[in-house]
Amino acid sequence: MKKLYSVVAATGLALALSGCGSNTPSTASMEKEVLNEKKICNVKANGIAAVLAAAEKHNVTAKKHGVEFKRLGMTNTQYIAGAKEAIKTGAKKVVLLNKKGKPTKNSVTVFYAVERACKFAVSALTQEVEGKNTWRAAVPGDGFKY
Amino acid sequence: MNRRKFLGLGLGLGAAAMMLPSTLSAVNFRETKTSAFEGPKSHTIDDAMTELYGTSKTTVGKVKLKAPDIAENGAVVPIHVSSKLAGKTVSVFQDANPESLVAVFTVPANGLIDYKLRIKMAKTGTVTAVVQDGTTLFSASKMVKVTAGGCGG
Amino acid sequence: MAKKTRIKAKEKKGITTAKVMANHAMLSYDEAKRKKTEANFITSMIAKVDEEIVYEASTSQFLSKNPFVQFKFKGSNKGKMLTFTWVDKKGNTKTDKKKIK
Amino acid sequence: MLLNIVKSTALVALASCVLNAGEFNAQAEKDRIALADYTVAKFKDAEKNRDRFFPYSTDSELKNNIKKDVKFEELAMGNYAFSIQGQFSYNEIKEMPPYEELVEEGEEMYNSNKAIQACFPKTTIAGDYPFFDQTRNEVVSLTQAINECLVNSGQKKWNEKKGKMPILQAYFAAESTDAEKKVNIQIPTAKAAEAYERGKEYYYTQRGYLKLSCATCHVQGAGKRVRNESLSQLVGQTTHFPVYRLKWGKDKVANGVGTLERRMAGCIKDQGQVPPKTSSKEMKELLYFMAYMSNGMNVDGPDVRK
Repeated sequence: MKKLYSVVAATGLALALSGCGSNTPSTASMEKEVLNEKKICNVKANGIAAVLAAAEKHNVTAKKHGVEFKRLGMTNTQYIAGAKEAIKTGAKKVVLLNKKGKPTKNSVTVFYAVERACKFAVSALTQEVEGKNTWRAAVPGDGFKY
Repeated sequence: MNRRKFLGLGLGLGAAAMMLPSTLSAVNFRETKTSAFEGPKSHTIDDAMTELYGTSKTTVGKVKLKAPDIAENGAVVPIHVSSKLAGKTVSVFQDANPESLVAVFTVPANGLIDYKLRIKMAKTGTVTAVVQDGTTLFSASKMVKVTAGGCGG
Repeated sequence: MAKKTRIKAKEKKGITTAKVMANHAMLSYDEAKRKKTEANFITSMIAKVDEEIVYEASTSQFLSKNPFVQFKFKGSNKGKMLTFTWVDKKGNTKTDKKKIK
Repeated sequence: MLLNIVKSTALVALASCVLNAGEFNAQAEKDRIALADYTVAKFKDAEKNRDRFFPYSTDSELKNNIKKDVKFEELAMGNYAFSIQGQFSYNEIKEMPPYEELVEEGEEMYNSNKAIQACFPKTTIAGDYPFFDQTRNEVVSLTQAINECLVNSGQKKWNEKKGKMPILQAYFAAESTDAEKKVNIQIPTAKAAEAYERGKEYYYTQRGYLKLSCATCHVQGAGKRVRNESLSQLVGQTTHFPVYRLKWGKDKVANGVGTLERRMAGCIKDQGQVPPKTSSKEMKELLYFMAYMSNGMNVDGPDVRK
């Protein structure tokens, strides 16, 4: 694995050096801020309101970048909206929706929904950054060896 | 086997035999053997077979049944029954649906026992094909696995 | 109005192979209940060449939607007309023809 | 060691850079060949090469369900190329495929729509899309082209995933298949090569809460199983669209056929991400990359899948 990374790094470096712009992973756009999912999304430490706010903030970015998460037909936006609604009405549970946006029989606790929405939003972004460095490792004829 | 059923079988056979030369009218098993298709004794292969033929005793062999091990889709399971027997009727059963009889073919004078059809199976089950040759029933069975099919949207 | 039945019939070395796909929803009792309509499915299929029956089947609700069947028979040749008729539970019937190739 | 790697990759990079100047598809062609080689090697003999390619598959699976010596041309059949089980059902269904009447419907649609005829005088165009429009400097998909044509002639847009859109495309595909057309994707400019690269990155980047990339399943994972599904390979994945899926057509035959975009959206959803919009840049460039990977293969749409 280490070797793989060095190959990737070397390729990136080589391409950067060679000035062959078209297929260089743009190092400049690589994320500045490092998000820590465990810290940001810790509901016990930060409280529901703060975590929900973080979820919303990061999910907006994720949406803008086209990497918003979706699970079983329910987008993270819907998750956040559901959690907000539950907090407003004082409900203990967030009802899960199906792919048509209709409520299903399943529900999760508000605590869980908020934490998940936050984790989804944050890891969508961290994964995006990580992916920029690792994707070439899966390309046959490039980083992928078999 | 009780006497009434035995008579019923005799009648059914007689009727089929009589119908064959006359090519104008057909044997409708749904009318003559409604109970084998629907009704209290149509749920298991054995029961339905007994309703249809009077017995569920079959000799395994001489019948070729082709069906997938794993169905691509439970709504479309291709079945192929063939046999070199000079049988008069061919029937197809399965035990994955509420009732078990799928179809009964009457083999016409010039017909060959080489039938393909596509059936629905609600779950994993066994498909059985029976060829009636004289008073003997020959059969073949095959298990078909049905799973919810296909990834993605 | 039921749509046309698709028929392909080919003769080779004295044996005619016919492939037929009828256009029918084949609603079983369970499916009908779910859709809140009445069950209806083809109960009988007959194919003839020159008034001679070459295929005959009594069928149930468990044939696939738009059921496909294939059968083989002897004693026909190219150019003859294959007629295929189905009847469903409600008594609707549909007959279509195709020349044997 | 590291120095060696840097040196050699620098050389390769320089070489490909030089090529890039003249032939904009050089990198893509290199990728395509490497992918084809990989896929063919994988399905050469699954049982023998299990350590290399199928470490998690069971004995019986490798022995009874994965064909040996799958040819390159066969790869267009998707998972039916190697799955013995799947191939059986597939061949049966192909005897009277459910999409035939839809192709006829598509033909009528074409013949009765003057605007569409004017925009697409040639019907054998399935392998040429998506193409890179040099004046607009963007990838144009067939779906997009049809809808633009409709809008320009004052008609209403069609649904991009199902209904009329794939039915008309099915007619184009059938005509192309009959004419034995091959997939023919061009990369004419540097901008086109960039679009291709972006599509490639999208395909190979992990996404969604499952942290899967398209490649996890369809390059490295091709031939393996997810639950009961045999995963298809990237090579040949776009040749048979629009596709009739048994799953889609369960309730209504006309719903059974869908565009490539419809399929892709479903696939990205399965990765656990909100899929990009049907005619978005991301989607079109992704398709552009995928179609290029099938370059030179026969167009064989419409086809039937699970």
